[in-house]
Amino acid sequence: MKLIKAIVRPERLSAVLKALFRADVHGLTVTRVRGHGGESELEETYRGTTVKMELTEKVMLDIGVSEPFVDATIDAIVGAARTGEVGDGKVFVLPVEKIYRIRTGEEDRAAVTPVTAVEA
Amino acid sequence: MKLIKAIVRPERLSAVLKALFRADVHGLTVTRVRGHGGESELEETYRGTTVKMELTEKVMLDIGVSEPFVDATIDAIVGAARTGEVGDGKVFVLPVEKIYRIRTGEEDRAAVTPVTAVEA
Amino acid sequence: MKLIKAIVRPERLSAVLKALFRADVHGLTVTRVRGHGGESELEETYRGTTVKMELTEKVMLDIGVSEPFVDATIDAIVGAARTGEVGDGKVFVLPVEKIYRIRTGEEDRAAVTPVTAVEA
Amino acid sequence: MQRRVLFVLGALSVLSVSDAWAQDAEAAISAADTAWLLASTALVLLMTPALAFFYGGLVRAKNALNTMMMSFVALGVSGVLWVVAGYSLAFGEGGAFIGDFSMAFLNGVGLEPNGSIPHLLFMGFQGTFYIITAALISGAVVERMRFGAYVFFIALWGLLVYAPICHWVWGGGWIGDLGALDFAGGAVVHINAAAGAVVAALVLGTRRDYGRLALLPHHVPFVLLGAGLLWFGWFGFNGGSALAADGIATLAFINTMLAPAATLVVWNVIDYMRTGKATAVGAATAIVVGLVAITPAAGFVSPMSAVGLGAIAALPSYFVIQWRARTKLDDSLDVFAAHGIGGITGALLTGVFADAVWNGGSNGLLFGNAGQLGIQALSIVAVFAYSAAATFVILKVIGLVVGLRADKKAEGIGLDILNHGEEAYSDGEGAILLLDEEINGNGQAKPAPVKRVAETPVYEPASV
Amino acid sequence: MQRRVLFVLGALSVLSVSDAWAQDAEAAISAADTAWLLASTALVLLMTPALAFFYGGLVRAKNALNTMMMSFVALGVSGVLWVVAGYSLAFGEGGAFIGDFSMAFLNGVGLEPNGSIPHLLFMGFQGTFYIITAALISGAVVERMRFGAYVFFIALWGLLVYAPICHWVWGGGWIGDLGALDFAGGAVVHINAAAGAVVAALVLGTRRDYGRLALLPHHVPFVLLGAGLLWFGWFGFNGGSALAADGIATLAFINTMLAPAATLVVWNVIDYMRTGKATAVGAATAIVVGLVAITPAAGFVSPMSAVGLGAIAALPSYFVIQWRARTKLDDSLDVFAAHGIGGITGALLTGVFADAVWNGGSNGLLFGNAGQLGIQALSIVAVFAYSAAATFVILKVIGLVVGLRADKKAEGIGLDILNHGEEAYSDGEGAILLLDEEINGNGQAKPAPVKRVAETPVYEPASV
Amino acid sequence: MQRRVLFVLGALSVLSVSDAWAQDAEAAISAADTAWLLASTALVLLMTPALAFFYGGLVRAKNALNTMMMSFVALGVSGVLWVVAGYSLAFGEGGAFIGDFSMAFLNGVGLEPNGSIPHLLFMGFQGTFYIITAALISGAVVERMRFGAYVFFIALWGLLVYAPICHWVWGGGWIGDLGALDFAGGAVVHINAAAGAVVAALVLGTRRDYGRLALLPHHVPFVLLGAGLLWFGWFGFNGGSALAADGIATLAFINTMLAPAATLVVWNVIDYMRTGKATAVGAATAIVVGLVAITPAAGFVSPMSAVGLGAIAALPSYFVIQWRARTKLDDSLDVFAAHGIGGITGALLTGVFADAVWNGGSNGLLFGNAGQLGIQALSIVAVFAYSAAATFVILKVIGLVVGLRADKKAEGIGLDILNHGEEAYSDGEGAILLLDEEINGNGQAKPAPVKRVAETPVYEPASV
Ligand SMILES: Nc1ncnc2c1ncn2[C@@H]1O[C@H](COP(=O)(O)OP(=O)(O)O)[C@@H](O)[C@H]1O
Ligand SMILES: Nc1ncnc2c1ncn2[C@@H]1O[C@H](COP(=O)(O)OP(=O)(O)O)[C@@H](O)[C@H]1O
Ligand SMILES: Nc1ncnc2c1ncn2[C@@H]1O[C@H](COP(=O)(O)OP(=O)(O)O)[C@@H](O)[C@H]1O
Repeated sequence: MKLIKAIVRPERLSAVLKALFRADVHGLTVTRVRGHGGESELEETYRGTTVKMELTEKVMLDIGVSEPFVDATIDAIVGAARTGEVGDGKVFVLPVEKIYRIRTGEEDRAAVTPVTAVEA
Repeated sequence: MKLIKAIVRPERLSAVLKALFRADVHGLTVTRVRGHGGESELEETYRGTTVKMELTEKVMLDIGVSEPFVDATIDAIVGAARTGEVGDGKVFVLPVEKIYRIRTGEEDRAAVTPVTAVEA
Repeated sequence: MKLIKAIVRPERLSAVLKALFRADVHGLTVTRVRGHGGESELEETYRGTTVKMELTEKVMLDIGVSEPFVDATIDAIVGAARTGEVGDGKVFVLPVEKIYRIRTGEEDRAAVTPVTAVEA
Repeated sequence: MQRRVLFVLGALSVLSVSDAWAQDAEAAISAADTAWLLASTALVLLMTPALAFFYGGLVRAKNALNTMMMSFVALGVSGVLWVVAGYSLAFGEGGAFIGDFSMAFLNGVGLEPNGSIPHLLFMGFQGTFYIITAALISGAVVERMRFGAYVFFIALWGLLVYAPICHWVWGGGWIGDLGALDFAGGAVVHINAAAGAVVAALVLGTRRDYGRLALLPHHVPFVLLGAGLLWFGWFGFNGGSALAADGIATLAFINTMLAPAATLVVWNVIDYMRTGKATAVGAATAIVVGLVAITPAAGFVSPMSAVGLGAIAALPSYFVIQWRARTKLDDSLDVFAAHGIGGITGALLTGVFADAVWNGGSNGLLFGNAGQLGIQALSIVAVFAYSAAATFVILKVIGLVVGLRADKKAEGIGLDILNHGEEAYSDGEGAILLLDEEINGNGQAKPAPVKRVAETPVYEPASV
Repeated sequence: MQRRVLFVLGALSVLSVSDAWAQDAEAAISAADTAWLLASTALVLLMTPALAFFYGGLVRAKNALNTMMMSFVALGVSGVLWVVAGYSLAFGEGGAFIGDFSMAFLNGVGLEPNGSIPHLLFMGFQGTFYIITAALISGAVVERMRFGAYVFFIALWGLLVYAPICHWVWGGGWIGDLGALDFAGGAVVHINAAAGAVVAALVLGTRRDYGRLALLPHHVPFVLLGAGLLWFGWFGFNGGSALAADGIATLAFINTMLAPAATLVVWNVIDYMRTGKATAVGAATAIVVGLVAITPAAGFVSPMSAVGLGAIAALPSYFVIQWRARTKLDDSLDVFAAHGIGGITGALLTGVFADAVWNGGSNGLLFGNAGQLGIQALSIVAVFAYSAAATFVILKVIGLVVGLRADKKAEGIGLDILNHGEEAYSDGEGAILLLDEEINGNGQAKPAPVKRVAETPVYEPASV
Repeated sequence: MQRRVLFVLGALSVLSVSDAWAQDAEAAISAADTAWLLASTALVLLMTPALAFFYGGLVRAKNALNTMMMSFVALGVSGVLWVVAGYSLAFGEGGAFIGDFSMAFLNGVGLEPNGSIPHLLFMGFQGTFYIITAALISGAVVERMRFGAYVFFIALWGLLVYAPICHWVWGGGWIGDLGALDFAGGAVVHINAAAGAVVAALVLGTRRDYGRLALLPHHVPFVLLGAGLLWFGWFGFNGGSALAADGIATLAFINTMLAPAATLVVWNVIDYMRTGKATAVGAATAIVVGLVAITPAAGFVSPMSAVGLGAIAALPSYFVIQWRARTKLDDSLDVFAAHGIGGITGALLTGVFADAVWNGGSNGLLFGNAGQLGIQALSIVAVFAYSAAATFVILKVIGLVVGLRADKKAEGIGLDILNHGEEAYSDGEGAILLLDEEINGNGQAKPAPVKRVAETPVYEPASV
């Protein structure tokens, strides 16, 4: 099992989500973050105070996947998130020792296979 | 050392915290996130625009623990976070190579043993 | 490759950023989080309701680095974030299997070497 | 109506203020009084949006819009029903207990003088009271009542509870005839709404998380904004109730400035003594309590009495709020403590502090007229009893027809999304634009889920 | 101006309201009318900040300040230009199509009576209309127009579009002479602004994300706050347009209270029937639509007609909003649907419901004067056509000189940071305080990046 | 008081506006003037909540409630103290330097005429000035002053600084006798508060993070909301200071509309020229500066002079703000630059632009009365000097008794939690509901920690 951590531009998020769903990756968690990299920094002024903004808005995805899905997931993200401009973000692949589904206690692969809410 | 990453429902957070404290797990970090899984999606309408909300509010816990505490921690989380409804969340167990306590530079197990603020 | 996850006080963030840049660590991602540890807990009262705040504001940094940079990064963080008061935070070092730069598809070390936006 | 107008005119003559008008037969309408009543009506109307923020800031973010809409919808529903029948039922000739339909659909309500202002303006001014009184009750049922049921509720409540009680006190009904003093609505508006609130909270039951989770105000600055705008609007509420720009209006206005100031001070002091903190939510609450308490007394008591009244009024409401939170009565935003206890305190103290030297007519206990206190007490009991009983019946009926409570899921996810299809604060993340064909108005995008239900098995092995 | 004033005075005499003043030669100025107009002017001025919140809440957070500034800057630019020349061009003698420069720089505008109020006050009251009309257009160009270009636009638009049209209708121009009824600006303000909005949206083109991403309101409570304050201010807008504290003012005021109430009810009902939800953004929109629709009719129709007019007005605007979102017309905040359709509906219905029994002068279709409807229609077409054409020319000229659109980067990052150098909501994280020498006003701290461009290679091997 | 009233009445007679009243002995009280003053008093009272948002939006979120409460608490404390003794000390007969206690507890303050309005109303109107002046100072001490100390401070400051200075200028004191022109409080309110602010900032010292971290406004829309509501309220502040609904009121009102418009334009232009951006915080600041600057001049200068005055006033304040931020003077919200520099500019320009043709009495430099400028300068110096000195003494005394500064921890965590026990924006996460027995009012839930201190060792080996 792996945990894929991807940092992308907020405006690319819906494209990334669509791509992931197309790749049958339906389970994921999203966090608003701010990042620093090669992006040009902006200045802001409030009355007499001028500041340099070191961080730009990004979105981080945490996706737990089983081996067979790793590449598909990465491809989906990279394909949908890329704009070619500096600031597109990164993808990290981390090893995971165990995954549990809280609702059922199922483990690992079974744990990350979404089951659609019945009442939907 | 392990890093336990758990995604739970916001409304279960206080129950989870209580359970963790009972299990003598006092050190943890919480992040507001939004997740997608099997939950049913909701529609929203703003004037002429209708959207489908792919993400639901969740809370993510990052907990660094030493081996002897891994199971107790997972049990506490799963026990307190479960509702049985789709959307309860996941628990990920990641390997950690090192942990430092910034205040003292202590490492690993010592680093994650909370010491209560004296003036409290 | 490693992922360094550090939790620090919000008021120390700019010091930490400056220290990291000085150490030539220019790529990083920041998340607002709330943590629980040994800090003394505060009470709040809203009309008839009194609550105990178990969480205090923190900031989490995720930094992907190549081995040669691990120690420099940790030293920069610990040095800049330490106040000596309970609540300074932690640093976690996690193994990373792969890192991709979304913009170029570059991998690992190359992926985390920031390239400054041309138009800046 | 007559009673109210006559009463105030009575006061005027004594004060020989703006007698110019009274004497002048032709110019029965005073442009000056009209100017002040126009301003006052605008001020009172603003109180309902103000209430939306006062209440909206006190709930959790997931119910912020629902709570605000409970006030805003009253501007529509109650506003329309007032001209349809409410006004006529409240101020129509009728009898001792209720008016009639003689002025339904504003029949016969024109620009002719009513006192020294156009009748139409009097109708509009009273209408703003009708609107906010219904909205006040919402504080007791937030975060759990179905919005549709709420709309039906305020519609019926206004016609069946507010209108008759308004008639009793101001429309020529029996309480007015008894000589009860209620300058701007301590009983008609606040005690009345509070009785409805308590019953509504009991009938609906507590929020599922009540007493288990910490339910904190999501936006305290909005609570302060609401309190500030309510105070501002209340100058029209009380000052305008003189129905003229005269001495009584001045007295009512200044008392409306001084009483909440005193309440605010006392409240913060108690706060500080109990917890070592002076809370902002407490300050906002104190302002409202002081305003409620001075409402029945505004045009009847001296300014220094208003200071005293405001100071005294802080205590009962403060401690009832502390106590209420420990009970099973989920009057979520403490409508009873603020408007009920505050209104009762004010109505009783009106019977104590009323001073003929200032109001030109009525004395209270302190000025030798002990009887007034009894009359005040009677009016309180009558209003509370009728309002509570009628509210109970109305809610039970609605409960049978459409159901009062939002379901578990709606309460969990929040009423904003499930009853209004919106989020108060949104960054658009994870929101996928739907094309027309994909839309189905039931609040859930079935296609996707259904599809996935079908396919999940297939993908299962591979599926992540 | 004359026309407007005369018209209203005509009404007064019939109503025999505050005739005291009319009869009294010496006291040509009425302190009471002055008091009401002072209050009204303050109320209308408040509408522009209110609009800033109504609009600001509807955009994404990254453009919130830019959107609000589009309203606030009008308070400055349009406010100053009004006294420089706008007022004179609108209300100066002039001819049938435009005034003159006789009152430029307030030449000859003093405290002498104008009707029953000081001329200076009349000027100020009209100025608040000039300010908000320009600001209304911003709703069509938010999130993509360069702020500098916008400022030039409203400056020119006010002088070249608002002033003449105001002259046509109220300044003694041809539309007024035709006997068109526009009590407080259905054509002058709303249809006029809407025509400008449609053209502006077309000339600027859609936002880059329009139709691809979900562009959601970032702060719905602000939308409600704006709607509430707009309603409050509108009482001065319509009520003050009687230019006196009289029966017409009362009529206009009460109609301004009733019409939006009816619109709100109907709107929520349609909402509910279509989607099962009663949206808050919808409620706020309904309030504005109702206010727009009653604006031309306020002092001309009976209160019950106002209720009907408000109810009817909900439908066209509601469905135009639904339709517009599916087109390529990125009138981002639906200025056309709310102010254009709402204003047209109101202007036409004024020709239907106008009732001499109430307004003392003019009848509409329902009261036997079918011709009025034609006059109303003509005034709508004329105003819309001229405004649309002139707006087009102005924008093209500005486009040539300074460029209208923000560049791709600014639209992506947001106009708040790039055009205003600020963020609406900031926690200061990642913000490094700059010392003077480090500052370079171009919005980008070059030093650092440049430095790193140079050094990156060097560090490459080691670099993380 | 006399002076102020007489002065204004003097102006009236010349303008022959509403002489009707003056001539009419019986009707000494004008219902029209009363109507306007009632409205004005409500408007000025609203300015204090407005200030709470203007200031509250400029600080960091963790101190938002504390900052807002600094304004709200003044509504209580200063409101009560005004009737207790403030009014009497300011407007009581007394001598050249201070009033007396003859009207303490409103002794003898009733509905009798004071000029053309009830004395009680005059008292209330003046009270709203007393309240906001104290609150203005808070901008210099936010984010670090103990709330308790602040409350004591404004209580003493009002009685010992505001009251005497108000007496000097308006209460029959020596500055008024000199013939200094201060229409609505350029010196009494703004220069006075600014002097107190500078001293308070110096005595308290800088915030610990000042000059090291970027301390950014957490909520700019609130700053705009505050500015918008302040402008709205200021119409009552200046317009109401005519104490009548007459020509002077009209002049003061329109000038209050035009001056800030000009300031806003100039400010944005400078902003744009320096940084290429037109900031929203700058726009809000400009509005306040323009309002401050026109305050002393409102009823004395022509409308076009007001435009010029507003335009000129932008420059000194703008550059003082730039400079101040680079000094060690942590006047956190620039009270000195906005109210001090703005007020001084306005007070001096009043001595330049004052025009007897408009105000019916006094000329300034431009109209041949050079001496006026000297008188204005003298009044500025006197007010600033006394206010600064007295503020220093008061703060030192309070510092000895209760301590002025919040401790390091409170400043770090924020005053909202530590002084008010609340957070402005809360999602309730991590908040555990406490049962009564667990509560201890000292802001820290000892039990848990204590317990853990004891047990930690025990768990140490196992403990994660
Ligand atoms: N070493 C890193 N560790 C963690 N996050 C990073 C790292 N480098 C970049 N990021 C994240 O990726 C975002 C874009 O990276 P950047 O280097 O600016 O663009 P690019 O990848 O196109 O060169 C940054 O804003 C930051 O959030
Ligand atoms: N593969 C995954 N990786 C990361 N987070 C996930 C994953 N699957 C689910 N989640 C998180 O868990 C939440 C609940 O998961 P879901 O599958 O909907 O419910 P359940 O676990 O009860 O079947 C999601 O909202 C998401 O935040
Ligand atoms: N075991 C842990 N896992 C994850 N985060 C932790 C852990 N322990 C502490 N933290 C984070 O570090 C912060 C400070 O830790 P704490 O123990 O209070 O201070 P110190 O490290 O100085 O003893 C906490 O608020 C929390 O965010």
